[in-house]
Order: sequence, then structure tokens, then C-alpha cells
Amino acid sequence: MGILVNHSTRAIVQGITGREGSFHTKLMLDYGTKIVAGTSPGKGGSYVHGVPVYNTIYEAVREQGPIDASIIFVPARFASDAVYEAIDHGIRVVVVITEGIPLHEEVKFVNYAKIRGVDVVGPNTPGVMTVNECKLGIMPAHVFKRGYVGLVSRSGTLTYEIARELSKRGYGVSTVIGLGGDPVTGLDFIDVYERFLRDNETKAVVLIGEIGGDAEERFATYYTKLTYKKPVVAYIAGRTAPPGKRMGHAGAIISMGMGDYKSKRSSLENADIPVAETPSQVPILLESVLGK
Amino acid sequence: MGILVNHSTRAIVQGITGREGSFHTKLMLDYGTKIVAGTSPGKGGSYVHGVPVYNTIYEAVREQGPIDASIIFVPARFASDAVYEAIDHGIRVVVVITEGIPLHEEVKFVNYAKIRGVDVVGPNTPGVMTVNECKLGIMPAHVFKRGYVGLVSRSGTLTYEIARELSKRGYGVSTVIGLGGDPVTGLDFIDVYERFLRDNETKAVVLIGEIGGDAEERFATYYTKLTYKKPVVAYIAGRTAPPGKRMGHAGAIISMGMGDYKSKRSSLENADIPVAETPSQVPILLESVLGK
Amino acid sequence: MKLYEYESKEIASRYGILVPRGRVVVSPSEAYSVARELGVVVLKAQVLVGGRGLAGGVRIAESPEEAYNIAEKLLSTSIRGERVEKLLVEEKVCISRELYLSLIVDRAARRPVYLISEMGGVEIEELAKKYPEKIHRVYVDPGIGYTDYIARVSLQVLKLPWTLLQDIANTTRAMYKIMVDYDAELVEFNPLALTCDNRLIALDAKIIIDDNSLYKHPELQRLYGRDLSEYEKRARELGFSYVELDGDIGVISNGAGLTMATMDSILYYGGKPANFLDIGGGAHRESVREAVKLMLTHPRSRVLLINIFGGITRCDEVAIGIIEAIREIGLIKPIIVRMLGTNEEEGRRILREQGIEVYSEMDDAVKVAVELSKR
Amino acid sequence: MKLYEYESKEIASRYGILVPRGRVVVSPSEAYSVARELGVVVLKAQVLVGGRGLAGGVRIAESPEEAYNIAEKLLSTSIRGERVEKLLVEEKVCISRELYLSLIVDRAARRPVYLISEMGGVEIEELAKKYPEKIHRVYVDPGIGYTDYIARVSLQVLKLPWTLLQDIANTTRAMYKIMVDYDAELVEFNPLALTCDNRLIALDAKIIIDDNSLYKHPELQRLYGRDLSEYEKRARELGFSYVELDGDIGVISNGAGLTMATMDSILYYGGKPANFLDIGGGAHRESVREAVKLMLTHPRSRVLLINIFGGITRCDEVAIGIIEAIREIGLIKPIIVRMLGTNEEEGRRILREQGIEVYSEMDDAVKVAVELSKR
Repeated sequence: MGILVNHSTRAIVQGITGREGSFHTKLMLDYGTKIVAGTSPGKGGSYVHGVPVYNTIYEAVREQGPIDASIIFVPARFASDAVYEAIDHGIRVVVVITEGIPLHEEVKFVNYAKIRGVDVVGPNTPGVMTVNECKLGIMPAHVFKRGYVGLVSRSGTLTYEIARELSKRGYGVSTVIGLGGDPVTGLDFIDVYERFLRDNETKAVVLIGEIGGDAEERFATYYTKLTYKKPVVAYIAGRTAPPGKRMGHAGAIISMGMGDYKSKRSSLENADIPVAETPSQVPILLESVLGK
Repeated sequence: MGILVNHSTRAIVQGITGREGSFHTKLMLDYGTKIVAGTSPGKGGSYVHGVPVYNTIYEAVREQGPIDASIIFVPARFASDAVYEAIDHGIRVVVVITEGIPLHEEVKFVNYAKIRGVDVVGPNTPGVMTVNECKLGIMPAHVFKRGYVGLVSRSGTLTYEIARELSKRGYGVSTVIGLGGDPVTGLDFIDVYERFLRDNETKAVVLIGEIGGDAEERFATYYTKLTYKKPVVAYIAGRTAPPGKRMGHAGAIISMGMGDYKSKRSSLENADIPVAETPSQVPILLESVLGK
Repeated sequence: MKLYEYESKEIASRYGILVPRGRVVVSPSEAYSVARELGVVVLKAQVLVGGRGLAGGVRIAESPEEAYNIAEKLLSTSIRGERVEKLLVEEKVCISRELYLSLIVDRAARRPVYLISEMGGVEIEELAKKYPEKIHRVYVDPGIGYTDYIARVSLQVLKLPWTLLQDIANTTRAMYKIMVDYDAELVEFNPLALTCDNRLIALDAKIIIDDNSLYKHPELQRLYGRDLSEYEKRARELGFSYVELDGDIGVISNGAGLTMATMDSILYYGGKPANFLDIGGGAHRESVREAVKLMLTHPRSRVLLINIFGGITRCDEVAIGIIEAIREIGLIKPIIVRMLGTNEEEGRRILREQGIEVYSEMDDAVKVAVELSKR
Repeated sequence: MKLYEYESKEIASRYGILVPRGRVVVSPSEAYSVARELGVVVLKAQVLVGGRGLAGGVRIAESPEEAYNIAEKLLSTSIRGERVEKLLVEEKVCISRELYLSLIVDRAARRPVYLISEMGGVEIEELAKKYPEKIHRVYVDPGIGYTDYIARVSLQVLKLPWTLLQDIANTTRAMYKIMVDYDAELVEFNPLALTCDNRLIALDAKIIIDDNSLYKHPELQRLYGRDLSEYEKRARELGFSYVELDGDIGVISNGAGLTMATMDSILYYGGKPANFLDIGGGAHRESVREAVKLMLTHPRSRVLLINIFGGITRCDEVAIGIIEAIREIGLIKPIIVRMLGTNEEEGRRILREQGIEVYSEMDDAVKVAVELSKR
């Protein structure tokens, strides 16, 4: 089980011959991910860590059959095109690692994907991983133990930090998903939580938010209205961030009066979602909501 | 019953103050159509045949509540905008009477509507009418008697001609729909037939096609594969039309080797759909398929 | 509206697509001088009808003298009824493969689609019938527009070397831009050729503009109708849809579908329609009069069949229009009228006074017209 | 990247939107001469921070002398930490109503949306909190783009007379065009004013460009970073994300979320972070060295806390970078290191050799840093 990807997911790496693409292909293969092909225009016919490289997905699908998921490492200027290529060739999960894609291009392809029922993870994401089954991302695999906590986050290293805290206390993770650090992403907390609700294995969800936007507030409103729910514990980064400044992520900017820490925290707490003060408090709060 | 529109349909007329719009508003009201509002930018506050006129649909909906269907009479250059205005304000059936809308604009709004589950009838259509319930169109109402035949057509007057032949032989019509004379239309034969399949009142369908495009051929292929079906009888206009010439309708041009009479007729006949040689033969064929 | 090959190539060239060097000529001596400049040349009749090649409209000239002679011959002929008034004289290009590439609006999918095939040089219709699996389709979402992977897929389908990626990308991107900028229904290069020195060149080009969009392109709108016969032009000027056919029964009707059905019924009952004339919806006496005058004076038609299904159109208006036309021209050929609908009785009375019988049933009217045409 | 008011107005004006007559000045005497030309003027401090009006950055001058004096004052002040270097001196316009109109990208809906309100002149954030029902939203599909009915709805929401339809349509259409052409995240006119003589005029204008799109706009890219402090500029040049804060514990971490969590933990344990510095993923010794040098020499920070979660980032590389920085600068303030992950043992050994303790737990490291900052 787990969500979005699993042991039977057949994946392709777009931009497999690049430095990042090649490096992480190795790590994903080591993890057991079924990478059946890679693309790199003009480099078709070669191999990267034993994975056949094609010039196009058109060719990859023709040779290897249908492909379920893609992970994109191509540079920002070519990333939108890679997303369209993936969607137009029947790929249902598209993980966009690439950082720095123009906002209006993201808006376009994210809508395009949504209409077609395709899940876009990212852009600017560490990826998605169903622990011990399939890793489509760049996260350090060893900090994640398998278990029943669903992890959904707008952050990278902070997620690993919290996963490590969970492990220390004996909690494992079903699937971990980085939504992506940009203002507009393919999936949001609500989309992912709905999947976790339907996943038999996942018993609780840890939500890792940060300042900027109103994704956490919207989740709180949504969560309040649910009749069937699984417990959620949250951590929000950025309490000390000043308004109007971009804190690393393009998405982590408090502007237009939206998205400050106070608003997020009170929304979540009003929805009966406990918010941890430090990463190390997350498993403690989890214990409390799970009634151990 | 009947499809797309019925006695409870609340409709708006876009372009109600124009010559055509005003004239047909009267006829539709006479027929019993529930026209709750009309639009005409700058003329808000006035009345046309007792129907309140608004500057925008935004205002019409605010004053009159949700509206189900729209009929558009605005000139070709402004028609696309009218379609978006209708769709964006929650209208689910949009009848585009307007002729001469640029092709690429049609392509865009037809896709836009499809994605949102909105039915666009036309463009360049005589409209849709569920007999004795609701007329959203410009067809002469008196030739249609109520009954159990669904009528779907790419033509205008030819449809009336055939409806009259049906009446003469005692056949009535549930709903009549003009798909529209342009190469790209919102609904095609398959879309409409699927509605007729689900309509309890409709027992048989008369399909009135013409040369150009491959809508009839695609319907034949689709029909062959159906397990549950209602009988269909067809008439195809344009046997004597030369290739490469536009026969009145922009859609009625045989080009790219597609869409000639022979191809349409043989496709339909291979799918066990009898094709009438003249309009007067339609009810005779109908009799044969209905097993009278 | 179809553009001529040379016009399509001018546009393509402006959008960065390589086309053979050449010039349009209207006389043999011009052809001579172009050939002297370019060497071995191809002379191509500029017509809008299809099947030009099979009809002998494309010829190679090895010398300026030969170019002169061929031009003289071509400029005095017609191809499938269309007079040849211009020739495109182009350098002969050494080519290694002929490819097919087009961008059209797919009615069923309601989107633009690239048709790509390594079997160029044949008409796409023929290709589609014989080797449908040899045509690769790439659909374009109208909200997204062109995306670069289309070039990479095209390159692979066309089995071109990877070094030509930029060339094919320039071509596919330019095609989309042409479609958008010119509101084209079709942008076709057939053949798109791979030259002996590995370049891509558009040996033939075809662009069709959406008629409904012509108002956005005044420079093209002026050209509209230039491929029509004199008769068709007159009818269009009067506001009718008109197509010339080769039979002897003149047809006037209202609505495209009913007009075609009238023509088809004529054929079914053994006659031959002379034309397609749709007076449109809600026609008044003036336009009926002009339509009837046009068909009364139409040289080939021996009988005139008028079939009106009155909805918005009023039968009394139609009747008066007919009478007025007869008054001006005279009843120089039999007129068969079928009329139905609004004010039918009044129309019937008006015509009967002038000795013209009005039929209620289409079949009856058609049968009589066919019979009269055979006398 | 935020544009200054005068830059935003220049763009708006180029797109046909009416703005007050005026000029940018950098000296009181220039202000004097503009005022002499325009009469009663408004002097507006050109800063990128918000809340300019409340901070006294907008002043009216009745005479050139007054303009001179106000300019002299404004040009010598800072507004919320930002030095005022330019003033926009504009004619004072007679207005009857202040409206609000903006186009932004809505994260939740993932589309552009027009925000329209007849209550202009207040900050939209305030309006959204106090009178959310007074803001009308019109969403735009990114695949379709601008459609004309948006203008008609805007006109009605803003309760403008129907005679202004073309004016409002020019404005709404231009806003979308500006968003597309400039890759803007925000195009805002607040207030958009109705003048006493019934014209629409943009009294204030704000455009924010998407940073990720700057490469498409070289003329803007050159301006990037101009609103940064000297320290922030240096950090950016070194390739770090950096934000200046007002505490005394320097922070270096990897990943935006973890860096913020480190800052937040400092606050939680009673300290105050001096900055946000994210060295990014997979940093090498060179960039670690530069980051550490930067924060060692950072005047306000009394302690340096380094928190690295090694995934792609290797702990031994981080350790070497730290050591190299100390060698160059000297251990002039306490450094607390927390390191985890790849090559952790080796990194720990390197640092311990230099007498630097390495913590495994973030909480422990933060607590110690806070304690040291209070000594």
C-alpha cells in the first residue's frame, strides 16, 4: 500500500544523463525503484546504470510499454516541455524535481495535469517515496522506516529531520511526499490527505507546512468539515520569518497579508490539529493523538 | 423527459436586444420556454417582451438566481466572449446560434466547455428543443409533434423537412438537436446519442448527417460496439456535392479525402443503420427498424 | 480560403522555413530569365485545385529554352477547369528523401494535430487509406499551444539524424505560429524534403485560411473569392452560397442541408442538378428575385426547381420575388415551385395567378422537374 | 522582484493606462522645478517596503517652495529601514472615488484572479480581513487568457457609468497583457481612481515580477537584488538564500524549511536568530567555508549555529569548510555544530580535532547556542 507509487510502479527518468539525474537514478535503483527507461534528447541508445536511454518518451513507451510515473531532472527552461511530454504519453504521476521554473509555466502545466487526472508532485520537490517500495525523489532513504504515518511536506531537509525524530520514537512512514517549494504546486495538503484517507496502511498523517500562501489554512477548513478522518499532527516552519522576504523557497514569502505563522497555527489548532513547537515534539504529539 | 432542456429549464438570452435575439425571444416565450433574463451590455434595466435585460450574466444571476441554459445571438466577433461568460457563471447548456465564428476560437471554447462538463450546442445551429417543453432555438415549432423519436442533425431546414415527414406518418419527436454547421461543434452524434440512450421516452433516433468531416463514420464505429442500443435511421445530404467546395456550411466541405457521401453511407449501413435516399423515406425506414 | 503554393512558400520562408530559390512568372520570357539564373529548374503551375502533378502541371526544364517552351505550354492550359495564370519557377533541388508534415484542425478531437509521415510526396488522403499506420499524429492542446517535444517526436518519426533537431524544431514551431497568426485550418509541407546535403526544405507548401477569420486579415480578405467562377462570384456578391455543378436542373433552396437534399433527390429521380444555391434563412423578396433571375439566365439549366421550407422565410415574399424576376426576365424556362410553411396559402395564390403550380411535397416537385428536364 | 511605483506606472502608461503626470526626482531642486510646472503636487517616496503612507512617505505640496522642503526632508529619511533615494512628484488629481483593481496568481485555485473592489485606497490585506464580501473575484483560465466580459463585470462591481466601458476594458486587458509580457505575479492599481471629470486613473501602481522568469527579461534581471542590504547582496552573490534578521545568533543550515525550523527553535528556547542562511543541497567545502566566513564576520551575531542534515550534503565536506573558514578568520566567536548523515563520523572527527564539539540532536545544539548568546 502507501499512495501514488508502490513496488509495481514502472518509472522513467527525464534528464537521466545529467549530473543530478544520473546520480539519483543510481540511488533510486539501489532502493529498488523499477526504473525502466530514461530520456535524454540526442543520447538515445546509451545506458545509465543499466537503464536504457531514449531520445523521447514516445520511443521509450514504444520499446518498454506503458510507463506509470516519471521523475524530471531537466533544467528549468526545459522542464515544462518535459511535463507535457510525460502527460501526453500517458504517464499518470509526474515528479518535478526541477527548481526555478517560471510561475506562469507552472500554472499552465499544473492545470493541464489536473484536467487530465494526472498527479504532479512538485515542482521544486524532494519527490515521493513509499518506504521500502518505490522512491521517486532525492531524499536520503535511510532516515525513513516503514510504518503507518503518512508524511506530507512543503519542505526537504526539514522532512528528513522530522522523519528521523519519528524513527527515534519507533514511528515509521507509509509514504512521504514533498509538495514542492513553489507558490503553485500540482498537489496540495488536501489532495494528498484524501489519498492517505483511502490508504488502509496509513493511520495518521504528519503535515509539515511553512509560511506563505494559505495551503495550511485551507487544509484546516477542509479537515474541520470531514466526518471520517485520520488524526493529523503538524509542524509549521517560519515563525521568526519577517514579512515580505523570500525565505529560500519562492513559496515561502508572507505577502498580501496571507500566510503568516500565527494564522496557520491558529487555523490548525482550531481544527483540533496539534502543532509542534520543534521537530522533536512531533512524535510526542503523535503519541497523544493516537492515544498511546 | 427528452434531453438537455425541459419544462423546468431556466434560460437566458445573450444578445436579447438585437433583431434576431428579440424576435426569437418572443417565439421561444410563446412556446413556453422559461426565459428568466436576457443580456445586452449597456442596456441593463430595460425589458424585451417582458424579459428583464441585464448588462452581464453576473448581474442576471445575482438578481434571478442560478440559470441552467443560455442561447447566444451575439455577432460572431463577440460570440466567444459570450460563451465564456455563460460557462464561467455556472450555465450548463450553451446554445450558440451565431454563424461565422473563427475556427480557432471555436476550438478553444469547445474544449473549455468539455473540460467543465458544459454542453455546447452549435455553433451555427438552429438550436435544441424538447417538444412542447422548451425551445432554445430558431426552428419553426409547428412542424414538430411530441413523440418518441430523437432527432439529431447537422442541418436546419432539412431537419424541419424530415420532422414534417415524420409527423405525416404519425411519428413525433422527443428532442431535436442541431449540432451546428461548423467543422468543430460542441456536441457530436455520439454525445447526443448517449443522452438519447438514457432518455426513457426516446425509442429511436433519426440521424441527419451531411458531407464533410467524419462524424457519421465515427458514429457508425461507435454504434457497432454498443451492446445496449436503440434503433437508428439516417439521412445524409450531399451525394451530388463536388469535392473541395464549401456547400453553404463551413463544415460541409469534402477535403483531405474525408467525408464523402459514399464513405458515410457505407459506414452507417455496415453498422446496420439504414440510410434513406430521400427525406420522405425516413419514416418508412423507421417503420422497418421499429418492426411495425 | 486556399493560398497558392507560392504564397504559402512566401509565408513559410518568412517564418524561417527553407524553400527552394525561385520566382513567380506570368510569361515564357520571364521563365527563360529565371532559368538562366537558376540552372535546371522546375516549373509549377499555380492552381488551387488538387492533383496538379498527375495533370502535368509540374515540369522540369534543363535549359532556359526548355523553360521558355514549357512555360508557354503551361500558361495556355487549364488544370481541372482552372486556368493557369502563374508559374512558380524554382531551382531543382537534389533530394534524398521525401517526407510529409502537416498541421490541421482535427474535427473529432476538436484540436490541432500534426500529421507526420516518412512517406512524403503522396497525397495524404491516399496515404491515409493505404498506409494509415504510416501516419503519426501528435495532438496539440489549444490552451497550451506548441511544445518542444513535438519536434523531437517528429525527428524520430521522420527518421532524421539528430543533428537536424534545430531544423525540424524551427519547422514544427513555425507551423504552429503560422496556424495561429494566419488563422489557418491547414499548414502542409508535402513533400518536406531532406536534401542531398542534409538540409530540410519545403518543396511544396499549402496553407488554407479559415474563412470565418478572414476579417482579421484584410490583406487576405481582399483575395477572397478569386478561385470562384464568374457565376459563383456573382452569386456570392448577392449574398448566396453558390456552387456550380454540371447538370441541367437549376436549384434554389433555403438552408445548406435542404439544398443538398434537393440536389440529391434530383439525382435519385434520374436528373442532374446544375448548381447549389442556398438563399439562406429569412430571405426577402429582393434576394429571391435576384436568385431567380440568376438561375433563369443560367445557360446550362433547362428547368428551375425552387424548394422553400418556410420557417422564418415567408412564402408570400418568396412568391412575390419569383413573380418579379419573371417580369424582368420573362418565363424563359419552366419553374417548378415547392413551398411550405409561413403564409403558404397566400404564396400559392400569388403564383397560381401567374399560372405557376405550387407543390406541397418535395418528391412530387423533384419528379416533375426531372421529367421536364428530359423533354 | 518588486518594481518601484514609478517603474510600474511607466509600464502601465505604455500599455495605455492613464497615470498622473509627474517625474522622478533625486533632489529638492528638481522637485521644485517639477512643482513649478505642475502646480499642486504629491511627493511620493519611492521605496519597496509596504506601509509607505502611514510612515509619512506621501506628502502634498501646495507650492514649489513647499515641494522643495518636503523633498529635502523625505530624501534624508528611511522608511521601515529602506533609504529614500527617489521621489515621484506628480500632479494632484481631483478624484471622486478610490477603487481597487488587481490581478494576482491565486495559489489555491492555481490561476490568475482579478480582485475588484469599490473600496480602494486601503491595503488589500486589511480589506480582505475586514470586508471580504467587498472583494469580487474573477478567475482567468491560463489556457484561455483574458476575455472581454471581465471588463463588464469589473465595471458593474466598481459601479462605474456605462460610458467608461472602453476605459475599464483597456485597463483590465492591459493588466493581463502586462502579467503575461512581464511574467508578473501581481499587477495592482490601488487606488485606481475615478476623477472628478469621470476618467479612470491609476494613482498608485505595483508590479511584482516572478523571480524564476527574470532570465526572460534581461533589462529587469540587471536590477535584481537592488532592494537587498549589502550583507544580503554578498550572500546572494555567493549563491546562498539569505535574509537579515535582528537577533544575535548566526544561523547556517541546509534547506529552507530546516533553516527556518532552526531559527524558530532558537526563539522557542529563548534566543534570537540573526539571519536566515540556507547553503542549499549538496554544498561543497568551498561554499561552506564562504558561508562560515560571512557569519563569523557578521557584526551582530555573537554565536554561530550550524545545523546540517546530511543527505546529499557530506558531513566531512562541511567540517573541512568550517575548519578552513576558521583558519582564515580565526575562531572569533563560538561555533556550535550539529551534523547528521553521510560521512558523519569523519566530519565529527575533523571538527573534534579542532576542539569543536558536534551535536547529534538539534534541540541540544540550539539550547547551547542560546545559552552562549546570553553570556
